[in-house]
Amino acid sequence: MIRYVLRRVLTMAVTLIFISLLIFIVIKLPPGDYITNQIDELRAQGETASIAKAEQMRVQYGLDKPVLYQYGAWIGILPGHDGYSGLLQGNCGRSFEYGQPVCTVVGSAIGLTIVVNLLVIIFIHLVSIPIAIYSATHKNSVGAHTVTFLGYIGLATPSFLLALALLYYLNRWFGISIGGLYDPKYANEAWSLNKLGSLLSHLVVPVVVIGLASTAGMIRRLRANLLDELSKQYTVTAKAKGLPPGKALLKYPFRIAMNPFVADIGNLLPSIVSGSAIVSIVLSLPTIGPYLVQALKSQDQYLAGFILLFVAFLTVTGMFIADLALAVLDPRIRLGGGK
Amino acid sequence: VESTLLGPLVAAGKLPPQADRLPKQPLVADMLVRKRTIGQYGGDMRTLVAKPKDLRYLTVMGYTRLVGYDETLNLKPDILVDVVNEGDRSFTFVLREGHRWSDGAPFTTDDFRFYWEEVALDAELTPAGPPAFMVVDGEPPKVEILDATHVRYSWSHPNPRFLPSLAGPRPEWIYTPVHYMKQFHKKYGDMAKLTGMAKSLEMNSWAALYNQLDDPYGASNPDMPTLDPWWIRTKAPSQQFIFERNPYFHRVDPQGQQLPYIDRIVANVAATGLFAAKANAGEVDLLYRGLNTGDIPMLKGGEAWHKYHTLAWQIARGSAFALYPNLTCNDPVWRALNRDVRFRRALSLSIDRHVLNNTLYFRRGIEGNNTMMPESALHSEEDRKAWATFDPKLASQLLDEAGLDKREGSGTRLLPDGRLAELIVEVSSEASDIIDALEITSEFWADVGIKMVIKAEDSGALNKRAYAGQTVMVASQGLDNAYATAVMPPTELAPLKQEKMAWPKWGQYAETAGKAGEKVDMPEAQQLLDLYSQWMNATTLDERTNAWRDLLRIHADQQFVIGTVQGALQPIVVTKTIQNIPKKAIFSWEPTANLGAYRVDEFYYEQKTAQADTAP
Amino acid sequence: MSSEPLLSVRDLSVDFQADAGVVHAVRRVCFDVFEGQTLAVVGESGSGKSVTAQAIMGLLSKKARVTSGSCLFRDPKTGITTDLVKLDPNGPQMRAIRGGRIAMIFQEPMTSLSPVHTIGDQVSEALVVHTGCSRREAEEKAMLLFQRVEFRNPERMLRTYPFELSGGMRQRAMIAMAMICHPALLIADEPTTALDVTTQAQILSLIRDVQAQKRMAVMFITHDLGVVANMADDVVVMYRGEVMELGGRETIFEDPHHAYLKALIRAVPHFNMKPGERLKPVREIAVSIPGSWKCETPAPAAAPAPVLKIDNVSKSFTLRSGMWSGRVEKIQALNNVSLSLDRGATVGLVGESGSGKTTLSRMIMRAPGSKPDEGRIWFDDGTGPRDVFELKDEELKAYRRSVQFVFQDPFSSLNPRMTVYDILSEPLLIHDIGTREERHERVKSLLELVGLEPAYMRRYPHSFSGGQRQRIGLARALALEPSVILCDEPTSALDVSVQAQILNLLKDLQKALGVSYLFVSHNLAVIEYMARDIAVMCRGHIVEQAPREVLFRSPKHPYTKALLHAIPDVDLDHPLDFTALKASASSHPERWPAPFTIAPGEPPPLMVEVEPRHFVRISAVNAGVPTGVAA
Amino acid sequence: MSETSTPHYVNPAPFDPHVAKPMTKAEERFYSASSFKLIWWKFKQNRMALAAGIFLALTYLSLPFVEVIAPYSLGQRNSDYLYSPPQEVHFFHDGKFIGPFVYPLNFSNRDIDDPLFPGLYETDRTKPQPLRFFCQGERYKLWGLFYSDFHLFCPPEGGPAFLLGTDKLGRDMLSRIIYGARISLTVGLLGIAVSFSIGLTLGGLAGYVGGILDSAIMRLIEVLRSLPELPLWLALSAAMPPNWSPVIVFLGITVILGLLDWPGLAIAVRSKLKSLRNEDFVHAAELMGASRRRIIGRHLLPNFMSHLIASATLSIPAMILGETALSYLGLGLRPPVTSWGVLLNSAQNLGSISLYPWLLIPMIPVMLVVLAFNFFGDGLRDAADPYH
Ligand SMILES: Nc1ncnc2c1ncn2[C@@H]1O[C@H](COP(=O)(O)OP(=O)(O)OP(=O)(O)O)[C@@H](O)[C@H]1O
Ligand SMILES: Nc1ncnc2c1ncn2[C@@H]1O[C@H](COP(=O)(O)OP(=O)(O)OP(=O)(O)O)[C@@H](O)[C@H]1O
Ligand SMILES: [Mg+2]
Ligand SMILES: [Mg+2]
Repeated sequence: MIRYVLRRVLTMAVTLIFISLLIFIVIKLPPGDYITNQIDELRAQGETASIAKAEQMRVQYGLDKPVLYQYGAWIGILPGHDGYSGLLQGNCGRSFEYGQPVCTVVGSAIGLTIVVNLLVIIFIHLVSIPIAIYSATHKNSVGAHTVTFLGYIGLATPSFLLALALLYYLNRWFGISIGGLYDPKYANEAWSLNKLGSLLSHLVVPVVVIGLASTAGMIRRLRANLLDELSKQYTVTAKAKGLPPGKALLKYPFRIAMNPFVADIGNLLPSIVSGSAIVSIVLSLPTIGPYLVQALKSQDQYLAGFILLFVAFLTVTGMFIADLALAVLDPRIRLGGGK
Repeated sequence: VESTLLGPLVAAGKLPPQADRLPKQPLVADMLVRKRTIGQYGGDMRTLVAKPKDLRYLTVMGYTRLVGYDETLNLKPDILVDVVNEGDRSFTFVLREGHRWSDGAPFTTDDFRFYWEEVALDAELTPAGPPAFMVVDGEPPKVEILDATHVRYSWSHPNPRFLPSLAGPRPEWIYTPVHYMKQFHKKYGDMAKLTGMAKSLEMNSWAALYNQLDDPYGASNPDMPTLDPWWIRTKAPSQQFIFERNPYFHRVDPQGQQLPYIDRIVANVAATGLFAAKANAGEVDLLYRGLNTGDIPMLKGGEAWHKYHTLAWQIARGSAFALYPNLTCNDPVWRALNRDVRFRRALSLSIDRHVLNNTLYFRRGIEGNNTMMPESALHSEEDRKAWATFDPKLASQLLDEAGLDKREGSGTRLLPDGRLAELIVEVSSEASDIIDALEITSEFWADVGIKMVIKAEDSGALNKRAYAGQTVMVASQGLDNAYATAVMPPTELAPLKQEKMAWPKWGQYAETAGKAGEKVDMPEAQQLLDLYSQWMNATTLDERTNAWRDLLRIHADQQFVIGTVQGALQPIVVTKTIQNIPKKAIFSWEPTANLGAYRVDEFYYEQKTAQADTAP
Repeated sequence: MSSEPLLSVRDLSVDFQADAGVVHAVRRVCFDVFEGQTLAVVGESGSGKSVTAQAIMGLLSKKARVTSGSCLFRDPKTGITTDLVKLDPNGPQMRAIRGGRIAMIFQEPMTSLSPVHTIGDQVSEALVVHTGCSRREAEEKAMLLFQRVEFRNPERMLRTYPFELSGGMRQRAMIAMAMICHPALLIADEPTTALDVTTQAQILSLIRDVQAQKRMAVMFITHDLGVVANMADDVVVMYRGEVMELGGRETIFEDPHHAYLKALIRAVPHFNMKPGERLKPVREIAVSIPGSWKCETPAPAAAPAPVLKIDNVSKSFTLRSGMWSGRVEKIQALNNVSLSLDRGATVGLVGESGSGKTTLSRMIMRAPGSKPDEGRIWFDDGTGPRDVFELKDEELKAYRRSVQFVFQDPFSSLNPRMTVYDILSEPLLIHDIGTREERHERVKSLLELVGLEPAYMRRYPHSFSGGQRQRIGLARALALEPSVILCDEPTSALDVSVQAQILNLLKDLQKALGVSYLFVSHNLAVIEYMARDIAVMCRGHIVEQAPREVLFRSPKHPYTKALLHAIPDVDLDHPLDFTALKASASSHPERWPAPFTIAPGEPPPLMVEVEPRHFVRISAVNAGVPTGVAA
Repeated sequence: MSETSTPHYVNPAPFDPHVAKPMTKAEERFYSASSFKLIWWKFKQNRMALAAGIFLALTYLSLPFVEVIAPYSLGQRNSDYLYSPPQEVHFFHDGKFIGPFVYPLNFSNRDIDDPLFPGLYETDRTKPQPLRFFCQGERYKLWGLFYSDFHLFCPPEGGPAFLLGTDKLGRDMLSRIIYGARISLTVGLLGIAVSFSIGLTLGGLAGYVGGILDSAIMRLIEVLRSLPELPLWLALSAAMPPNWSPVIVFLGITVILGLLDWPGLAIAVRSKLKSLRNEDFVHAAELMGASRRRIIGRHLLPNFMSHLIASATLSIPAMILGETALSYLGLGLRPPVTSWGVLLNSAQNLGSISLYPWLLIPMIPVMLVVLAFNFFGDGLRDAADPYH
């Protein structure tokens, strides 16, 4: 077991290195670089004056070097403009757009991202598990059809539209300000009960909008798996022992029906960061998603690279955790493929 | 009277009283002449920015320049008390005595000297040399510091671009707060400290650090003093940026009260997509960015719930929707066609501008070419109408003459080389109104046998393709400045800029002084260049006016840019309590610097409490 | 004895709403179960025994409906009588009774246990629910019970998962689960089918002990009339959903009236059958083997080489002891096993539950995860022996076609999503045999062969009785007319009559087609009837091997002897001596008397030929003294 | 102990072990039916699923004929009726039944003082205008082959019929929705097909075969999962040749979406198969010599069918609406190509929420199709569920 874990950790490291290369190449795929984009933009606005300054930066940051060399410098295996100072040396690089170290830029965003998305994940599970259980045990009842229908509204409405409508009506009815994480009047204030309340009321829309998109999916799939397990003989055994229905359901069929979802932890972790990017942009949430999209569009390569690598790290870890969790949950799956 | 914000500071002795803060000779705003009312101090003006970078639009709005345009486009001294112009060859600037930077340090000619000698001429800080508007035929100005309040710039040839450039929406800063910036300059600062600082910010040279900190336009450095009415107090990253009034601002109202009236500008960061929604919800006090003509009904609708007005100003644009045949495109067949004036005229004649106007611009636009607005002194009705009527018969005939006389089964014409006349029109995917207009136009063109393929793409990609000569035609907006006067350089009308989609390669050639791009090889275009230099070398206003008129006439006749409807409207959402904002005006980037020329520092809140949330 | 019954079933009828119409599974059944007594339910496979039990427990599937009757249960603790049929099957009243007052041992232990929970968890759970005792206490109790159901390492058992256990072990886990709450009524649905006779005897005695101590009533569903004779007070005989005959044990055995019952008793295989004597099922199926059935002519039966030769194979399993610990436990499932199977012959394999019989058969089948640690298995289809584990592609496919396996647990070996037709035609499809119509015909005749109605073709496995499923599994193995069939308890779930029918069928096939069988069974009478040679296994060893007559006449090994002693006899005059059985230490190799002792750490024991073709395993230490083996 | 008072009961009915009850006609039919038929019979019993199936079949069958069904053509504008609200269909005028008709809309004067506020439309209740059916309307070219002007129904003589209102260019929403169905309902299925075939195959192999193949596939999935989709899309949008028709571009993108989408499914399949592959019935199939393909396809996946059906029905809306998200990144379909996603996309502003709610109507067909697929999927699941 421990050897298995060690081996997995090692392969994880190799995969990550491979992924980092891939990420860098993909970022550099579009023609040009941050500076050319910058110059284009300046030009489009007639700000010819700053163009020369921008050109100067290109050389300073080694953007004139070959892609692989830039990659090497980013990772820290080749000397960059100030010697070996790459990711391996604990240096995340600098964001061109913000003119600050990447860590400073995304630091606060990561925390918020995690808060928002954890809430989303909790929301999804809180809503969908009871509904899934209800609609599996009350198959074809009016109630089950109704909740299905509600779930699908979330699925069939483009998230932006849903967000906009929610924002509009929440503002009209409850006076909650539009977008953002809290009312602008709290922006520069210290944390207080009011600010917290404002935060919570502003989280409703993003959590609902991001969450609803996945809730229906979770409900349907969980329900389907549950229905399968409910007809298994061991469920009858549990009943025969006199377990209360709730416990019998949760302990046996539900646990097995959760398997595919546990396997999906690998997906859950990275979606914490990237899943909500578009909704975050739309709702102007200061989470990491908008930074990513912006960085990609302007080819702010180290910022984009760092965020993407972070997502990749979460993916790989998530899949690892999923593997372990699955093995814990389902002893039929033996680790290490030991045959 | 002290303002609400500064009063306590003065009382506490932290700030000298108003009288001591003003220059000896402050700029007295002619508010009464302009029928404005005397205001009262106070209030936060809430507005929105999409990202920290957009704070520069607030600098634009503050519109404090050495010289600046007023509402009627007269160029007048602003920071300067006077400019002595000798034949556009020599400009003597007179500073206001006792004028101070926002941190209280005196503003003197030393600030000009420092910029010129230590920044513009420093190869590390400005590798490309002094800015283009200061260079005439390769000749930099002679800069003489006459005394603490007098500085002179002179050239051997006239430089008519000099003052208009200084009055531009994005001004050219030819002065720098030397007392603050000096410490970051290698000549004056501690080099070791500078490199250390640069390193900690992951920059690799003092020059990069200097350039980053010297950002009066982007308002990214709260430590750097300014002369603007408000100065930034928040450092990025943040979700809210606050500008506070400059205690040393040089303008006063007719009663002698120091401007601005409004204490603070609060700019919240929000996604562009939510701007309209937030305006509709009454969450802003002043907003125009991110609002389009199409939003007007919705914004009007919101007035019922929230206390704001939706003003609709005319946009000073040559045409709300214009088509740019690329005269320098790579495809030889299309290039030949695009250069055929019959083809361009035919395309123009086949557009039913009336339908566009009805459908897209509330029937309030002015149909015709991409030319000056009627409000402009340079406007001519002929230029507007030339080749801009709806005459599909004539268009068809012209196309036949241009060699597109063969047609395929469905009626689409064939190019001379046998290809289908499939005209790919590229457009930025953000410009949804232009895409709508294109859709309608494609029907008109289909009627005369030209099949339009609309390709919407990211504007960055679009620019790249255009510069590389890959676009055949681009749809975009018309002239940026259709509210020009003859003193303004007619740069847009001549092939001088690569971002003008009619001639990217010619523009490149001009911008790089022949290192890239292509030389102008079309007589009609050469004529434009000639007229431009005529303007540059003109000595009288009449000569300039003539050059302008000729340029406009040639444009109308040649249809280099196919204009359609002028007079799109810029919605401006403004809280009901804000006073002194004109109900009707012309909105433009250049020359009015958006709202800048309308002097936002004179806006005020009717009551002090009025800026509180306006929800019912 | 109280005159009032503990459970009184009256006029009970159960219908199934199947896709093609109504199935009347139970019709107007009446019987009583008394406190401290045992009611045995016997009857034909598919006669509604399990359904009756489910009806009592309120565990009928959604498709089933109780159309009439009542099940009055009088709780001896409270004295309250309730009609179980009328209770809400999920209500608290029913839940309190279920598991606590009435417990049930399900017929199919494999599928009845959750695959992802440990045995300890599943067994102790009922106690926690019904008595509210702590987890720890419950596990303690469970461990005591594990000991009594003959688990060797009860502590380990708490932490094992069902898939790590042999069929018999799972069944014992089920028994422990049912008994842990000391119910007033125990419904045991064929609780000992997967157990060897010695273990079976232990379980029976356990049940009797509890019965005596706690006055537990038992409803004992079984096919083994020997068990009935030893356990029952009363007997119900069922046939096609109806009660045929009901009475006290003596009445039933000594004075059977009903024709079915008489035929049933006649069909019991017994030890003094003459060579060539056939069993007499209630319904004889004329096994007509149509000419079209055979695609190839059978290999010449006279070929001298054995079809299968198992050469000193050993196999151990690694058990994980917790997620993280590096410590592993090894279980030696097979230990130097050698065996050979001649063409057209039958070798019987008997032995202790968990002794490695299934492991051996799976290994011969080259099932996944069954590669021997040591030793080889040779297969000879007439062209010379080949190592089974080295077969590739075409050869492997041919091997798969000629060697078939009948799984011990029929239910789990049938894909729940396939109809019987799909299941039976699948081997034909895989090996690309026949057209659609031909396959249809073949499936029909297969069903008839094993005594099932062709009308069952479109039903799914879950809608069959245990015995019916077992026959489906057998039919599937026959579909390809293999030359070797490994039968892992192929008739354990069948009543004696159907069993006789099936055994006769297998014999007929052997005669006609020269099929060879490796026949695993706990029923020694069946082994005796079928096999020419018999191997006895215990703890992964073959301890004795001899021709049938020899083995039964003069067993040498103490384990064999114990085994023969523990066979329950139909004859009421020869009851099992439970106390003697309990005292014997038959399955502890260390405690076997002298030459047989196998103590850990000693060199591997040897197989010695004590008389021609009669081998006994003795300790290597005593290798020199085979003569010391007493008869 | 065995002294019981149990009475001896013997069933008096005559006993003949050989009688088998004869099969009824219905049973006979049932037992000789194929599995497919069985599923169909079971499916038929579920009314909801049947209705959903019929609805879907009709919808898909109508796709080749959208030109005939839609009263207007795709791009037809009416600049006198910008943002016209839906017109109601009436049957009774002045209490008299006169068949389906609409009342004409009149553009009530725009407020002269404030020409910017949207005009109001007034319904003229005096002049009923009957709709025309099986009529001649605008000409169109069917399947690029022949011209026709036959329509299922047309607007009345002398007036428009905008049953679902018009958009900002005065185009009939109903017609646009009908045309949009063509792309929305077809292109997405392609993506699902791609992602399912890859996901099932690779997930199946990883779960069933295990070992090196499993780790290889899992690493591939890790890489794919970590591969940022966003920048990939951005890069793609730059790489797409400009003269590709938007439909082809979108087709390409859906295929790519499918190519990127399979890992989720593959992981679920893999984990389930990993636990299923040790079931006895799988071993049984192996021991019969079944091929990997057969085992995965016939034994393992069907036992995972519920999850798969649920996933498939869920992917449909994702594919239909996928473009709305993509268009944020400059990908996805764009006008003049019309799909439901495009329609909804252009309705994504406050104006349509607060002033022109009928622009949101395309959500209804999306919902309908999604629900139909859902009920259809449920029906399939139940029909294939032996326990049901
Ligand atoms: N879900 C079901 N649908 C239809 N028929 C069923 C279903 N379950 C059981 N049956 C039928 O009911 C009858 C009685 O089954 P039951 O399981 O009680 O038999 P049994 O007496 O226990 O047989 P065995 O000894 O083989 O276990 C059988 O014929 C069986 O096919
Ligand atoms: N997959 C496995 N993992 C661990 N142990 C196993 C596994 N399969 C079998 N065993 C162990 O191997 C031993 C032999 O099991 P096997 O199934 O061969 O017994 P058996 O002789 O068939 O018994 P029964 O008559 O009870 O079916 C048992 O102790 C069992 O616990
Ligand atoms: Mg049974
Ligand atoms: Mg076994």
